[in-house]
Amino acid sequence: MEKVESISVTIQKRMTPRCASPDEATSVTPTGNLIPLLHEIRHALERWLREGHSHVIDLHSLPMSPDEQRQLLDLLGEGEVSASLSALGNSEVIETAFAGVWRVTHYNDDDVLVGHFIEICQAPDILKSHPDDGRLALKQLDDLLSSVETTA
Amino acid sequence: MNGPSFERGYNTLKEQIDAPVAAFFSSCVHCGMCAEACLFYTETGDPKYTPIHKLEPLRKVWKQEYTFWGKLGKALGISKALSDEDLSDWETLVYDSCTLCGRCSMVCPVGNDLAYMIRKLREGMAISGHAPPGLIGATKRAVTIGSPMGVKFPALQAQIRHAEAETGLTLPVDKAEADYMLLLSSMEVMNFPEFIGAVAKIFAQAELNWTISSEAFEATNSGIQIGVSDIAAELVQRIVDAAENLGVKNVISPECGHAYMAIRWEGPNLIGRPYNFKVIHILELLEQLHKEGRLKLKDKDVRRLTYHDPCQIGRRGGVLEQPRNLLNAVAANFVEMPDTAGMNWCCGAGGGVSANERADELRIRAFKRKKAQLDAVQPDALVSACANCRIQLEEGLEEYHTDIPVVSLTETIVEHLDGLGSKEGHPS
Amino acid sequence: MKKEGQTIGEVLRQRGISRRSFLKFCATTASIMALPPTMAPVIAATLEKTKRPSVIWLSFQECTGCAESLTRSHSATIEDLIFNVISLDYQHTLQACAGHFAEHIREEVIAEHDGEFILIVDGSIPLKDGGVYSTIAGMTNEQILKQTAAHAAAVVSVGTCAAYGGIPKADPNPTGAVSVADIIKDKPIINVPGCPPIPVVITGVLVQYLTFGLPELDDLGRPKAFYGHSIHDRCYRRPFYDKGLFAETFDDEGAKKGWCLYKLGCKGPTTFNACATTKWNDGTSFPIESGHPCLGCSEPDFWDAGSFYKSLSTPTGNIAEKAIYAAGAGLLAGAAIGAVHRTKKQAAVRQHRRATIDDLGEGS
Amino acid sequence: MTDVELLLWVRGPAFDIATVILCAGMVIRFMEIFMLGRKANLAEARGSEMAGGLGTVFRRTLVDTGTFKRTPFTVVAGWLFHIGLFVIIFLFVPHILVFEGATGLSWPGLPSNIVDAFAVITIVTLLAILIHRWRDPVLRLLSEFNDYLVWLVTFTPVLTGWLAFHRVGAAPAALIAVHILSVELLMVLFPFTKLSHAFTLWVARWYNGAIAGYKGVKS
Repeated sequence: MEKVESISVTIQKRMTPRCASPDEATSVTPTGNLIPLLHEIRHALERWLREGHSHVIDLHSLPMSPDEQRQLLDLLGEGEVSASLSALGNSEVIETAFAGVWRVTHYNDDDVLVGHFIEICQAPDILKSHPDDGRLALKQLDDLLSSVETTA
Repeated sequence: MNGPSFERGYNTLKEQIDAPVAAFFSSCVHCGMCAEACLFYTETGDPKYTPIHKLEPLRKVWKQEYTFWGKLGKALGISKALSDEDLSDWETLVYDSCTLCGRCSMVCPVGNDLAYMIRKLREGMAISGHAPPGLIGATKRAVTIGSPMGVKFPALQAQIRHAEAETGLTLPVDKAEADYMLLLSSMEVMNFPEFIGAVAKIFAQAELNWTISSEAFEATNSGIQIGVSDIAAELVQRIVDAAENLGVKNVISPECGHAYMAIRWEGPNLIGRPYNFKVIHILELLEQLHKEGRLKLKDKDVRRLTYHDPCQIGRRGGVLEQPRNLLNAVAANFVEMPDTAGMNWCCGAGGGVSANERADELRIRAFKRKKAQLDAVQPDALVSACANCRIQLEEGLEEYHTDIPVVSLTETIVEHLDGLGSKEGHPS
Repeated sequence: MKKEGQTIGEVLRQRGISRRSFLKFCATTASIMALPPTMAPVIAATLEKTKRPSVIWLSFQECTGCAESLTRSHSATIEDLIFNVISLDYQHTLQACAGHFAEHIREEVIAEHDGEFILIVDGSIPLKDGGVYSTIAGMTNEQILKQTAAHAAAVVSVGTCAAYGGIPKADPNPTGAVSVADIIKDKPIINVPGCPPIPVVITGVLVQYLTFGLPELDDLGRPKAFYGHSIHDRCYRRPFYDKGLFAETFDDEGAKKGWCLYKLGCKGPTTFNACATTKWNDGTSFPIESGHPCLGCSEPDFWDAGSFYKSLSTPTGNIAEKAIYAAGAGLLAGAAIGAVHRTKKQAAVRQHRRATIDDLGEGS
Repeated sequence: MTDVELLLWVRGPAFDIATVILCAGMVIRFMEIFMLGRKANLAEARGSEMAGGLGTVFRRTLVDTGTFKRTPFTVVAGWLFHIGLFVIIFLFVPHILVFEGATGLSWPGLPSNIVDAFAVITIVTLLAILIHRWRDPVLRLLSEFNDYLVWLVTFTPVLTGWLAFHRVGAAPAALIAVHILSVELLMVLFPFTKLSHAFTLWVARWYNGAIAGYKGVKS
């Protein structure tokens, strides 16, 4: 996890000139929440590996400046898995460059962002199929098979 | 009708309270810092010696007579009126433990001139019969005999003759149209007569046209110490009359603290008119002569000298730089005590305390402050410019077994005067 | 109309709403309630098994802004799901039927779900002149409210009018408007103030109620989950307040740089609502983000709390004028009192008898 | 009475009343002082009254080294809480708005977290001063009901203001209302207690300096 720590140093260097720029009328003072957030992710990852507990961080309730949010995404990057869901509007589930750290983003029907989470787990719950749905699917598959076999 | 009474005292306090007093009492926040400026508090640790506390009777009168809310409080019975008993209780605080040195007035953060107010409070205390017997006696002698110590002109005449014999000079008495009329304190006449000869030598070298009045030679004024302006005015009037009769241009106030306060600052206000002559302190005159080159010194005093500012001459009188200029001219090794000049500590005997036998023990106790100051610089000799201070300094040093000679600044200069033979040995 | 006995889960499945959709709904709702994200599965599990509640929505002296807020400002997506979670059986504006039939439904719900249905109220209730200023089907608002609330499980006062009297109650309150809580004393009341309240807060409160029961309320009856922080605490312009950088006018450099609007009368510090985090119009922005100070609409008497554009800690009167008059009066009074003192002092001077040594007492 | 009603009352009528009492009361106090008069000094002046007076008005803010060494607590604590009060009253933006509303004059304020730090320093210092007043023999002798009352009405606005700033203990509107109310109590009591020293001390210092300055002494 040294990787994250070492990156965090570079962030600060990058942050300063950006926020000091007077031209950026909309620039908002950094909240300083970025580094603690990365630490939280690191600890959660460590705990997940050690104890198997998954963890969810709600970015919505965490005040961060637009700059910081952008930086967070840049830093976490994108990994191998990227899934999109269509359920009451779109949702994206992306594994970050750090295995076990996921970004879950929910949009509504108008593609407006309504939820933004970071999950530290094997895979986010929303990706997994529910056994009840599986049972239903089994039944549907049976029906399908019987109808296919009957036809055949 | 005559004689002291509480009513007269109370009435006098009502007369005394003016805008500054009202501003001072309005501003006091009871911070207690004045206590630390008062040698009677620092040397005893007794909180009752806190300067502002000594003013409680005056504050009561101000509040109950000259503030709307105080009057209301008094009318409603919330606050008690000032009583004769209060004044009696405060007598020792106002007289025995205050030298009117005014050091508290320099320290008060809101700017209260506490000494100004004690002076006013004493007016009411004295006329209500709460002045110390010692001061009453001195005042009576000053009025009836002409001097608080009972010194009459013949006694001075004897000292003049003695000085003439010693110096070979003629000391002019009652010389009309003289430029300068010298006043003396009876303490100088009785305890430090060599001062007269010393002054005569300097004046001779400077070729000063001067005189001594046989009518009014006494500079001290018990009236301002006890706090009876009417009597103080009478004593000042004697000097004014003598000076104006002789037609002198200047009156010289001698090495005595309160005398300078009386004749220089209070005098015109006491008699209700400006003088037709100027009042100059002997140290001011000497410095002026030195500047003009009329006071030539043959050598410098090599001893480690320090200077004790008499409060009424320095802090309360304004003669602060002159003694320092003179000392730097006459002494090779002049050192200042910690807390000096405007912030100097009083010797403990001013403001009539030395005339008040009842306060003797407290006065010697308060001297410890001066002693501590001296211990800090360890001088070979202590120079001052007030006969009253000198007596206290000598007595105090003896009491605390410290062998430091106390000398007059004027006499120190005379010892190093060029052209005239100096007196043998050091005055002690 | 009624789906008697069905759980919410069953209803959702029936309507083709997938489990993932429901999970998503629960996750965003938990996020709005500022609950730990790990609570989302708990909400989901509870709602699944909860019986779908019947809801009666009464509108009194109101502008329909609250209902608009809930139904129109967001397109029919996640918030719309609440209508699947609840069975909205009576709502003037939304229901298809009208007149006697509508009133009949209300009575039916009361009878069938006695003590179980949720009563939502928007609008204040006029009491003056016997409540004639707002009546429905010949009944005054007060009568309808009392009659309906008596059978409800809980009352949700939506909007500042229902919660605190709102604009109808504003000075001079011509109709004698009062809040729901002023009339109903024996039922749990959840206030969801705001003019209008944030739509997702309305749905969030319902979800919270269904999941966890009666929520924890602040001393103004608001669920702490949504009204626990002031606008000021959560405002993105807060750093400017802390640094002492303020917009002085609406078009100065400070305003352009997005500095704090406190000096322009922002009521953020005394206003508790979720605007700064939840935002409005599909999460686009909220008043402060658009450059306008917070009016404090979720607080009682916000309409009468001094000017919208005057800082809330400043005096409302003309202080300079009063100070000048007072000083003038003081000058006159002081001169009079001073003259009395002066006369007294002069009298003392006149009474002064010249002191001599005979007046001093015994000396030594 | 709701919080907002209370807040409106303290911002409205109560603030007006407090202003009137403060202004009229202080003018009366000054008239009471000045109309007692002061005799002209007939002795020949050595220095200037005005120069001495003005000099002391400023100089007396500092204390001589000797006195500082003797009473460091009083000096340091006095300075701390006076500076603290100055910063809080005149450099906190919401307060500047009050002055701006009354006089039209405005000036830049300090960041609120700095003012917050000053408030904490002031609160701690005032508590220390109270304890010192109880324990110091001189202050115990001097202190009367008035002194403790003045302490209380000075301390309360700082404390309530600090609580209102951090919104601790009650609804913000209520906190602000209580804070303003405590300030109004301070304003009302100002002319009748030694709080008035904030105004009269300049006069007192001037007189002190003038009396000394006339004699050519810097006091």
